[in-house]
Amino acid sequence: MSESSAKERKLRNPIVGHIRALAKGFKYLVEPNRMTLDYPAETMKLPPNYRGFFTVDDKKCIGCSMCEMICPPQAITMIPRVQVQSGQTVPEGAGQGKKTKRPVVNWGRCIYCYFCFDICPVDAFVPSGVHDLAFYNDKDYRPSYEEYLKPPEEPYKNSKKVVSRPDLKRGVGYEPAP
Amino acid sequence: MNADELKTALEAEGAKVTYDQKRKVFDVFVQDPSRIKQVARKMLELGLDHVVSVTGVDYPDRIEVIWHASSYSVDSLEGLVVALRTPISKGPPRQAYDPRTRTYGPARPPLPVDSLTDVWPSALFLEREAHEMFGIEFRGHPDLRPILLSDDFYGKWPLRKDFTYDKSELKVA
Amino acid sequence: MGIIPLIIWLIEDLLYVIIFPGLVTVMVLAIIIIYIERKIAGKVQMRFGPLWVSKRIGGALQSVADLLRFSFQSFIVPEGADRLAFILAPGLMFAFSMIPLIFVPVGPYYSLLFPAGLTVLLSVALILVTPIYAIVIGWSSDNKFSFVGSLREAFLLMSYEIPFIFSVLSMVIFYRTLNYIDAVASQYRFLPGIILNPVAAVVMLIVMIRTTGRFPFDITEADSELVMGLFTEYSALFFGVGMATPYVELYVYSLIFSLLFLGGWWPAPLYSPGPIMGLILPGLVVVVKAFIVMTILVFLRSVYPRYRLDQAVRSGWGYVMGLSALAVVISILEVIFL
Amino acid sequence: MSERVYNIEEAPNIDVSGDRYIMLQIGPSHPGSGHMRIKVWLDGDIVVKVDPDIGFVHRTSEWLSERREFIKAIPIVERIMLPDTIHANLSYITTLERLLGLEAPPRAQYLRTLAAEINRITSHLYGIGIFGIFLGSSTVYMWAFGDREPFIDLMEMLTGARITYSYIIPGGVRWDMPKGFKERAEKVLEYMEKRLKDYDDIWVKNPVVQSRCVNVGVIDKTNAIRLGVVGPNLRASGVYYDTRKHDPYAAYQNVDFEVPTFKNGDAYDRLLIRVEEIKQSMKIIKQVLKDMPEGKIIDEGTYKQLNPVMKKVYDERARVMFPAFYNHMRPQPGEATGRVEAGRGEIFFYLRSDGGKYPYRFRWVTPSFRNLPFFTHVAVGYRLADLPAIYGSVDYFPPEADR
Repeated sequence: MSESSAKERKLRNPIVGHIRALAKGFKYLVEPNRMTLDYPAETMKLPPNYRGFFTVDDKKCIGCSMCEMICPPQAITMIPRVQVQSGQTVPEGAGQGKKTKRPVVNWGRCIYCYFCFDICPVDAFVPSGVHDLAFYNDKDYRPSYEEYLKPPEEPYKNSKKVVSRPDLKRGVGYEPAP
Repeated sequence: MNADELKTALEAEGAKVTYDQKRKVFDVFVQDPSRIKQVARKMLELGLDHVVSVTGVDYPDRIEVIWHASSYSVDSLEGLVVALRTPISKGPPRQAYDPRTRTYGPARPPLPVDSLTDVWPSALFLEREAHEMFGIEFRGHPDLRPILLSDDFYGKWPLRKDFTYDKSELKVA
Repeated sequence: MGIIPLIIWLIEDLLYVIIFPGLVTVMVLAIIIIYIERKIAGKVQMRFGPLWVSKRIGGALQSVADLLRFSFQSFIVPEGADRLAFILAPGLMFAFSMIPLIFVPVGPYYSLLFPAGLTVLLSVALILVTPIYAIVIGWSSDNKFSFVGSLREAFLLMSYEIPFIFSVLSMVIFYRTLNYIDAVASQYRFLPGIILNPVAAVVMLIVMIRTTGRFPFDITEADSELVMGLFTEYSALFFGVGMATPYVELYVYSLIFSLLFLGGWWPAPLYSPGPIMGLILPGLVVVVKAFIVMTILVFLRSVYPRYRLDQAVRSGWGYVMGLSALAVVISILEVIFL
Repeated sequence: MSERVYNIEEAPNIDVSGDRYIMLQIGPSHPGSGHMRIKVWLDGDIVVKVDPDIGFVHRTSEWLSERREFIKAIPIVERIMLPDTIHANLSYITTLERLLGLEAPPRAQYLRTLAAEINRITSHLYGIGIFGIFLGSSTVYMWAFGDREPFIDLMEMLTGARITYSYIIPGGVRWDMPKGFKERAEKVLEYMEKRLKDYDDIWVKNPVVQSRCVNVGVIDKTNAIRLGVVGPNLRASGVYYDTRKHDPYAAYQNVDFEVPTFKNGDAYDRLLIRVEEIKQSMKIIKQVLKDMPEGKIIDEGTYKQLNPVMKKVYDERARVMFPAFYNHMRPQPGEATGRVEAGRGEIFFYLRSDGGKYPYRFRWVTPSFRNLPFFTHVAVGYRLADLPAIYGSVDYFPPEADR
């Protein structure tokens, strides 16, 4: 048994301990290092690979239903394109079978795992860079195809955009986004 | 003690031992459920001192109970997870849902097998879980109350393959 | 004494009690000190602290908002509770935490009711009444957590009050008076009490932390063990009053501390006529000193976790008791040799 | 220092009926319990019996996973262990790879190790923070949760998500290290090393913490083995056992690190061991960043099945897209087991396939569940006020136990 010798702990003298704890607290009191973000006055600019809300590129999509199949929470539904193009009685690409279908995401179910992104054989999904969005009613969670094609509108548009950077003093510092 | 020695030692107890290095499966199959306690004692003696998991697998003709044991104290065994496996005969299948009585017929009794908690106390909660999920009655277990599921789930044995539910059964809180 | 001077005297006293250094000041100070406590914790914990209510002045109105919120919530009396005691106890506890203020003069002319009397003795006696209502609260709530909380309060009450009395006693021995004004005058002649008898000051500070439930002695309210301790079943304004009571107690204790140990209204002249030099200035000095003491004590929240009950009780009967006895000895020696 | 009045051996058998004992129900909605109910019987202030009643956040993860394709179990197991998602993911994928006969290339193994160690640090910081709030120190709670942020930021850079990474897939990982990751990680590690000293002063060596934790909740080596304790709690009792060493997975056999153990097995040792493990994890991260081999992050077989668009995406953005067979993986009939050392201890997986689309048996045991018997024994004989100290030091995470 490769038993390494167990470590012996060192206890600190209580008086020294009290003094050092108080001193450390006082140090942080007089020179505070704030690490929090004044949300929503400041909001983060998300990195390009951030897994937030997303849309689908209508031109690239071939309607293969792979995303619907892999979606773990079954948030994606394929809807026939007939419903998509309102006003047109004869759908574009009619008679081409599967290609007439398009995915629509139920945001109430989506878990942002991006499996749909990765299974897509034509790389048709587009991330939008928005993540802090909530809806007021149940219907908004289930957009129609037109609504889904538009990238969601970012809340707090007038806020200061910041990006995080490692900071030796505070852990995460925030600096204005380039 | 290495895997081969362990294999010989356990085969001497009358168990069928297979070892698959690649899939990390060390399987000790005991055909006779009444002998598992003896085999388990032997395993404890050889240094497999705690249980990692207790579970059942529901096959069409039988339910297999598996104790996965491993070792903290014998260095050469620490890389092994030894599955002690025994089949128990299956009770009656679950009947179809009857909407009039809102039941699946009479409650099915749990299937008895010896509890190994006196060999491995670490199996206490794991056997409780296997009991409520598979309906395996561990004889000699000190405390077989349901643990994860609510009390009204008792007798349904949800991880058996014949477990189904009717939508009218779902309660909306 | 004629009837008219008596009435004037009484009105004056009432003003003292209600406005300064009494009720109004206490409430304002409690609101400020709660805000400061949160801000200090925010600073140490690398975050903002209260911010959203009145953002321009740094969230200073947060405590007022909390008070308003408590005022408009509904009050629920649990079914098994002792109704009368349950409703009365928080109010009485709050009132009794204020009453010692009558005997705590914050200036030479704030000598209420007993101009030359035993103010130290009376204030110390009255200040120890408050925890009894805490026990009543815990008992009347019909909740196991409140009950355990009140038992803890009782244990702590026993273990801290004797060191407190000893600590005050040592200063009384040294000043040879039971009157705050004479005690302050005595410090004018010598040095502030904290230099003369630092042991007594330390004991008093520890007792203050423990009585008012500051960390690391937040034992009766230990939220991870006892939900909210005594106030588990309370809601609305009664809960707010219960939460404010320790701050009132803290204020009273800090006043006593600054009178006994920090030289009272020291930079101001001891006896000086006139409303500014005689009333306002000394009063302000004492309250500011008390406020500084309070700030130091609420700062401890951001440094310490809490002790266990048995550790607190054991140190109360052990170390703190020994220290307080030592303080008495020091005072006696000083009286003999100085 | 409290003395133990009731013996650990007689703990489960004590008769608690009658008027002598008060029963306190701590939880499930109680600030000191999490999503579980702890029934505590008290003799005065002394705990004589603890009955953890779990299952309030049971999510039937086994049942759900047995009724889905193999790949869809990744988000399910992740959501059970939120502070520790990479390990849940990694343990499942390790087992699934054994079942499928896949092996990830070295770079992917290193990336897995990197992600796992970053995640271990966040998990331990989470535990330390919760311990802090149990003992009443809101400062260390805020600090620990704030200091998770740089590490979560790193993971966000690597995977694009903050908690539920879904990073590891059969045969490799989904994203390669982005540009600037290494520099950033080094800065974060340097910061954390500095910060650990501050933790020492205000939390670990704070006299109040010492007096609360030393000799509280002692469990000795024999009992720890007997009760099947896992993870840091086991090592705090002096058992030298770590799956990373004894049953290596990912790239751990190539990395040089220590497994810290302590002797006493009390709450203070369980606190210290987490701090030590953070230090070791930082050491591993440094090595991994230094030795990171070049190469593909997905195994050849899977790479060959990518279509040209996907291969282009892989070359341009270092992102692995899924070949179509991920939708319907059908492993050969058989079984496989896998073990992974997560932040709180060892995760065990047992997968059985009958050659179909879904797992025939999907069994996993989480470390918190295996710490339950330990939990019933360890608090017996101590005071009620020790219960938060013990609970916090065990670093028990109810959703993880309930699965």
